[in-house]
Amino acid sequence: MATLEIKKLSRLFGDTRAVDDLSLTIGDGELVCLLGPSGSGKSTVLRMIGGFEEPTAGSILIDGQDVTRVPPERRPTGMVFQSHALWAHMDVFANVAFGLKLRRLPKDEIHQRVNASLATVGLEGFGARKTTQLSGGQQQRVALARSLVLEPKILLLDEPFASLDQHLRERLREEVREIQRRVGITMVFVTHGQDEALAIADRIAVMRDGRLEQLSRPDRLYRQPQTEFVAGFVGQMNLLRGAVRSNVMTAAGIDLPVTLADGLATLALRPEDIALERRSGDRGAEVTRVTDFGTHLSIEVKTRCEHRLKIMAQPGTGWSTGMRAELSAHNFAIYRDGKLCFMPQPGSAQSSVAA
Amino acid sequence: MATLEIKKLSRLFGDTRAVDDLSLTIGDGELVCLLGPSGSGKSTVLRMIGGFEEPTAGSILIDGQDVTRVPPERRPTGMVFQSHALWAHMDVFANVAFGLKLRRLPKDEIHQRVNASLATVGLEGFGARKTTQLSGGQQQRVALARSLVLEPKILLLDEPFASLDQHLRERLREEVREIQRRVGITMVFVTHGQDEALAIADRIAVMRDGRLEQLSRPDRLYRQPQTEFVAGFVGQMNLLRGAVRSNVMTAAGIDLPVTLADGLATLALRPEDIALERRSGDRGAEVTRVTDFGTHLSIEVKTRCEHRLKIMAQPGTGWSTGMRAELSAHNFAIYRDGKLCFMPQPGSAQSSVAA
Amino acid sequence: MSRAEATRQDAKGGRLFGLLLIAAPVSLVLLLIIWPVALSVFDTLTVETPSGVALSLDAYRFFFSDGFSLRNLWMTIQVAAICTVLLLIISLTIALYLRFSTSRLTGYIQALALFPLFVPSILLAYALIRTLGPNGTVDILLNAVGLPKLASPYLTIWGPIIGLVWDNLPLTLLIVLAGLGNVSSASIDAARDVGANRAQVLRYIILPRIRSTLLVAASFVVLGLFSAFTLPYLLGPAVPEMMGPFMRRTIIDVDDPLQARTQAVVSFMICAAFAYFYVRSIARTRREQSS
Amino acid sequence: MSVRELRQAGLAGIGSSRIRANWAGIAIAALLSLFILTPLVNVAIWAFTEVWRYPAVIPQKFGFRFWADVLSRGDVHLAMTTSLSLAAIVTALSALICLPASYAFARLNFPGRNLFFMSFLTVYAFPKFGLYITIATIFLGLGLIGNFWGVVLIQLVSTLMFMVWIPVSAFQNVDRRQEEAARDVGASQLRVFWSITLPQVLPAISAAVLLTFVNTFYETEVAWLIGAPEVRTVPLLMVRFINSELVVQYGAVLSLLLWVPSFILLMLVRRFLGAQALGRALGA
Amino acid sequence: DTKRIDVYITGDSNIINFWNNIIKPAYEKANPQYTLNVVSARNNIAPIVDRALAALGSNVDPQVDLFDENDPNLPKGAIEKGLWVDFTKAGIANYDKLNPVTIETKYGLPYRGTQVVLAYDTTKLKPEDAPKTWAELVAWMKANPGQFTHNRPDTGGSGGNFVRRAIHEANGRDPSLFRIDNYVAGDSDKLLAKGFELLKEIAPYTYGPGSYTGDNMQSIQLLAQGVVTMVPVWSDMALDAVNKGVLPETTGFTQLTDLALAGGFADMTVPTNAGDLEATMKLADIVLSPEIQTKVVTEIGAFPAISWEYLPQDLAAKYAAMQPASIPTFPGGPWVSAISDGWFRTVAPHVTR
Ligand SMILES: Nc1ncnc2c1ncn2[C@@H]1O[C@H](COP(=O)(O)OP(=O)(O)OP(=O)(O)O)[C@@H](O)[C@H]1O
Ligand SMILES: Nc1ncnc2c1ncn2[C@@H]1O[C@H](COP(=O)(O)OP(=O)(O)OP(=O)(O)O)[C@@H](O)[C@H]1O
Ligand SMILES: [Mg+2]
Ligand SMILES: [Mg+2]
Repeated sequence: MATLEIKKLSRLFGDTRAVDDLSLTIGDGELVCLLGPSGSGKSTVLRMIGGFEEPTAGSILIDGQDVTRVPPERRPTGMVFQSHALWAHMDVFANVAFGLKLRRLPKDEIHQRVNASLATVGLEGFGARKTTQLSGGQQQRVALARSLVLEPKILLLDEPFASLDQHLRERLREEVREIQRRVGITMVFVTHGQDEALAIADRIAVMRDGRLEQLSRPDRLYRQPQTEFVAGFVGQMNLLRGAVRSNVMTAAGIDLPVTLADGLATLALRPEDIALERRSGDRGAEVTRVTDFGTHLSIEVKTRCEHRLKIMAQPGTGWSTGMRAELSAHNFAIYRDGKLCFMPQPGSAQSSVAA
Repeated sequence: MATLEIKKLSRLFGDTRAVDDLSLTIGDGELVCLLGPSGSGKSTVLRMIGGFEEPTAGSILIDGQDVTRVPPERRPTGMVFQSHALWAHMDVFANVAFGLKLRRLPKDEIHQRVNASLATVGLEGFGARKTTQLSGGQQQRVALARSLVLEPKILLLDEPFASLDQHLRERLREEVREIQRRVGITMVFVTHGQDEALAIADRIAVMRDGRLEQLSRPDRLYRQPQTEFVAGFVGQMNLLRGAVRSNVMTAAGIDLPVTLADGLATLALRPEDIALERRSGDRGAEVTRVTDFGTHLSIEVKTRCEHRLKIMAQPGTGWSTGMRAELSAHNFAIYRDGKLCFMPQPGSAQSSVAA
Repeated sequence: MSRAEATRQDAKGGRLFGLLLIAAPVSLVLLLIIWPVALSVFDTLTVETPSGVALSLDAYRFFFSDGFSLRNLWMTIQVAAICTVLLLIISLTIALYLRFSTSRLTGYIQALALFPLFVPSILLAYALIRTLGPNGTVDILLNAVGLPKLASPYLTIWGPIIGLVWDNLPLTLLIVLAGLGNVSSASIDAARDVGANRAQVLRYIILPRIRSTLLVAASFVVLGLFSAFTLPYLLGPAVPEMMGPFMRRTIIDVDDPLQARTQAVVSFMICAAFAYFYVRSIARTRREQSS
Repeated sequence: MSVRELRQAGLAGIGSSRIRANWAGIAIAALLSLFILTPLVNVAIWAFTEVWRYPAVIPQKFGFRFWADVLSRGDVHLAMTTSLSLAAIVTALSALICLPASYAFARLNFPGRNLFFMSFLTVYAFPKFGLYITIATIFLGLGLIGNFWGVVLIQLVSTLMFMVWIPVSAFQNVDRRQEEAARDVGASQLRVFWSITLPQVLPAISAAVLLTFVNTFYETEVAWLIGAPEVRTVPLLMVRFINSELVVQYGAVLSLLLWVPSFILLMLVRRFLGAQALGRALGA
Repeated sequence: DTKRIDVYITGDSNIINFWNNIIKPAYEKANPQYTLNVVSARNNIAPIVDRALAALGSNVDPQVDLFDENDPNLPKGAIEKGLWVDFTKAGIANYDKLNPVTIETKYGLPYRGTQVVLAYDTTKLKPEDAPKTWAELVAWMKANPGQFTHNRPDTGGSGGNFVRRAIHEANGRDPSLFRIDNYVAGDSDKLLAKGFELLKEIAPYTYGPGSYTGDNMQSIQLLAQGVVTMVPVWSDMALDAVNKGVLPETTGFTQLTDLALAGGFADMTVPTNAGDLEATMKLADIVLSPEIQTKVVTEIGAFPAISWEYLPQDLAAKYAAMQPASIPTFPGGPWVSAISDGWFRTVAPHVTR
């Protein structure tokens, strides 16, 4: 358990700014997710924290101590790799015990700690197995145990579940969260799956092109994305280009009262924040597709002006392709130059929408 | 476009029954998803339809013609592979044109059809690119174009998007659906992602251990899973062991009126079918975790008798860890010996639940 | 020392360390291969005149105007070409089978094809003389079943060809096998799916995909053949002879080290061309694999 | 479906392609056996033959006479020890200098890396005879002619290519993440190499070592040009048996004696060779 | 600790065995402080000689003490540079016992003589029909195409001496035309060319045709396997082969009577920079001793280099019959390369297969 402080960290690969002037402070026992599209520099940040990559500029402090130039083997960090990176020539026990052996602990203690660690990840009795005899999920858990057994101050995980299937991923994600709560360890978790980040993180750092876009609690990230990029990247979002004129935002034939200077802007509407009301004849927007996901319906509509919007509705509401509907939004946000510039007070603005 | 009929198909690998007595009929222009956990035999079925694997028993009919022993190159099927399997020594155009060249079509026609096919998948003008210069999503689309250009009667897709990231997967999935609607082709689509299946399929065939568990429309599959396995596999589900006594099903401290013989049974409750009501003091179940997914909250509760349940709630309902709640279910199903044996009439049963 | 400086020092240290690690084998090559080769080349390009050493192409002029030498060179090229083609065909056939068959025979076939790796060529020459030589075992068997005798390949150009194919089979096979390993089953399935039969799959998918592998294998074989000595010497005809025995006879019997070196350099030049192909193909495969 | 039906369907399935595939296998196995094994079997028969004259299908006289002769010959014993120690020393030295080098080629960046790497090809590309003639003159001045260590030196050079190239490709195949994971749990660079990297490249290195050993053991020309008179190896003995020994069977017996270790080696390394260590190293 | 004397043997295994089994014990018994190291230098003597030459003048030990059969005229200039020991001045006690006809050069010490004879299969060719002259031989070859072969002139010597016999034949069967010191490039080559013409004439009737074997042994093997009917062989080797059962009992031997096939005496040579010259001279002396020379006759079926008068009476009587009045010899030196190279360039490629 420890605090991690990253100060103005940069990393260049040739001309590529993989990480660009990134600052970040992570509290004791906190789990922070690095979320971002492929190539946004998440792995590079993590590898610099772990000591596998040297920063071009900036510094990294763990519990206030500068570790920027400390080699990985002497950092109080543990890392779980995407490809799990188990040592195929050792069995499960030896994999987990290796770090302890290097520390010359007595045999008994090694035994006991390895077994405890395997138990933590739910792999009691798997010690003698070869790593090749394990399923993908089990291998990931061994990798986790291997890091946990050394009781690192900070655990770094680089897309540890990316190669696993949905069910397994969900289960392991919850297990990691559970372990983190129990052991109270500080964790940095890299992912490009937004669901994963939302499900697991205390705070989420959204990265883009090596820079930090937003660092917030998951619910705030979802409900108050500070940039257009975050809005589009986290969760589903209808982004509609339009313009503000005399405090009315018009986009895709939708008019919304705002308090903003005139000019171009982008309207962001979450699918679940749009309500549909059925219309007869050919008035309103046309429903072009309805997908039943069980827990909800995903409805795609085409407005008069040929904009397509995604809308979420309760299952069993009977929508089907070809129907006509009127849209109303009860929550929205406006972005200008990529930055959030207007958001109605909760419960205040509710605007009917012509389609 | 064609109909596909699979009759009592089996395939053994040594002692493994990869596919076991599977029968299935797919109508003209239909899109059927094969859904199932890893190793359930989905790929094997698909490969047998494509002719890459020989059935141990059973037969495959396309448009009424037995093709069981016809080699792949003479079957009217096209296949899109998970690893896209593009030929790296050919450019995009040559990849798509290869099948037509083998058929010795005139140059002009090849040119025109390849370009049309590339246009269909949104890759006009990419013909001269090397396949290595394409992104993962573009490669998959080339693979799709390569199959589509031959106008196969049946298009087979084996987890075509498994290696792509979430955003891309969703987009391509919709594109495939679009193309399928437009071209009207019959498709068999293998996936182990339930969301994917629900989003794309006309009907879903759930497989388990080589056998067919259920073949239904997506909404029916979700709301009326015929087996306990399907119930647990498709969507989230709370499965609670319990027993029926004098027409009352008791599981995890929940009592529900049923019409069933006495005996052991399993209660299945969807998270979104459970309602929570706040209780003060230490009555009711305890909320052990709340995860905000933006569109909904996922709440985990622990009942008095230590059962854990997942419950879905609207965001902004203010639930947090440590609160107490009473549960009520308005939809449920009971399974016995893995089979569905009781389900209340819609809107009829609504039972308060003690926790 | 500032941190940045320390880092730079590290990098430099790493480079030095790398050079240090490769120093021993590389200097061996430089001293015992490159240097003598350079000496040989220098020798063949110069004559000693009273006024010192002068540049002269006489040695080469002689070699390239001497029908006898050229005939030997031509024979070597012929043998190399035939061997290479045979080896590629045989290894490709075996490799294709090993790659795509699940039969239990694969283990046996592989072991068999690799065995020559462990048979020295001198032993092989001996065995082939006993077997294929005149009135050897094959003749005995043919005679026993009343068939006419074999025209013995022994002491003809086919003697060394059979021996060299036998000897080079394992390495060629291993290279081709490794290349075939890079052809995914899916890409073959995909080709059959769009209507290619087995022959077409081979022609349009497999062969283009392993083209550089085949080049690597061919270059490697050719390099070996030009210095082959034991097999051509023991199994081949007196005339024409392959470059290996020719060089040996030139130095030992004809006592003309200059011509022997000239022959070596000429062979080396041809090998160098193939070495160039080889290096280029390797670079290509590496590129293809990394992309 | 009943078992009988199933079996019928299965047989029908086997009917076409599987049988065809196996015919190919049987044909390949048969032809290859003929090609590879005939000469070897033939030699084996000769080794137990005292008289075998054309056109008898079966040797006129079998016997072990020549075995006793060969086994009691002092030069055979001496040659065996010389060859074995030569091969062992060369292989050990080669491993000693080449393995660090191949690690450097695979993992470190330094100027001239590719050029140096490819320079090992020259070992293979220049005709041996031309080379050894020149080397012999150089060696003479160094007193390395007729010297065991002179032969060791030259043999060492001939082994460099395999000994560097094969491990390099093996090192390159070791997942860097695995090494990083080891450093992460606290292993120093040296320890990582010893505990993580080395064990994983061991199969490839074994293949390289065995190949080197075998090639050195069977080498003929160097041993003669550089090594005579001190260094008399088994292959040199073979050359003599074949070229100038009246009794054919000596060669046959010695061949059989040599095949025993060959066969054991083959069985040992087959697994490693199957791992494609070699083909990939040579650039396929 | 004993010192080592390195002896390089050019001959076949019978010679090697002779050195190992007869000379070595005798020498080591007489000189216990030395061991004799017998090395087979089969067809590969030149690099070793070069090595000794290169070491000349330096104090490097060339690791060579004696060549059992070597032409001191090769390589060119070796004598002038003082590579070889002059035996007339070496003070070898038994030197005077040498039969003068055997001495060709003072830098060579002859110690055994042998000749090439024609070995044939008596089941195919009756002894009474065996050719006795070159003309008869050629006629027989033409009547029996493919039944004759010889080995390449660069190896072994039996084939080389057959080639030399053809050269004699083409030049009036006068061996005196060819002397060690009268090779003149161009003129002499014309003499040789005449012989090559004869060989070209018979080439189409040799086994193969034109498949010349690689060595003495391979010729014997072809004869033993019944592939051919007649081959030229070294008399000593062939006798040994019959004794060992390699050649069947039905093997017959014949010699041309108009002029025998060339043979000759093996000349030992000693480099002046040999490690221990004195001990080497002792070795040479022992080889020329009557005891060893007797063994030369009895063990390897060769002719002694010392005069018969120093050998046991009965032996002389018994073997005199086999020994022709004279063995025609052919000089070494530049002739060797000229013949070999000429043959390879003109005769061997002549046959189209
Ligand atoms: N060793 C390297 N050499 C050169 N460029 C590199 C290196 N490592 C990363 N990069 C570049 O730095 C940028 C950031 O890479 P990084 O791996 O950190 O991204 P990421 O966010 O982890 O992406 P992904 O989700 O695909 O893993 C990319 O443009 C990448 O190409
Ligand atoms: N070529 C084969 N040899 C032996 N067993 C096989 C082979 N192919 C498949 N199997 C086995 O058959 C079963 C079904 O495999 P299949 O590939 O059809 O599963 P799947 O449903 O596609 O799984 P996944 O989702 O992992 O792709 C598995 O148990 C698998 O191990
Ligand atoms: Mg990454
Ligand atoms: Mg599959």
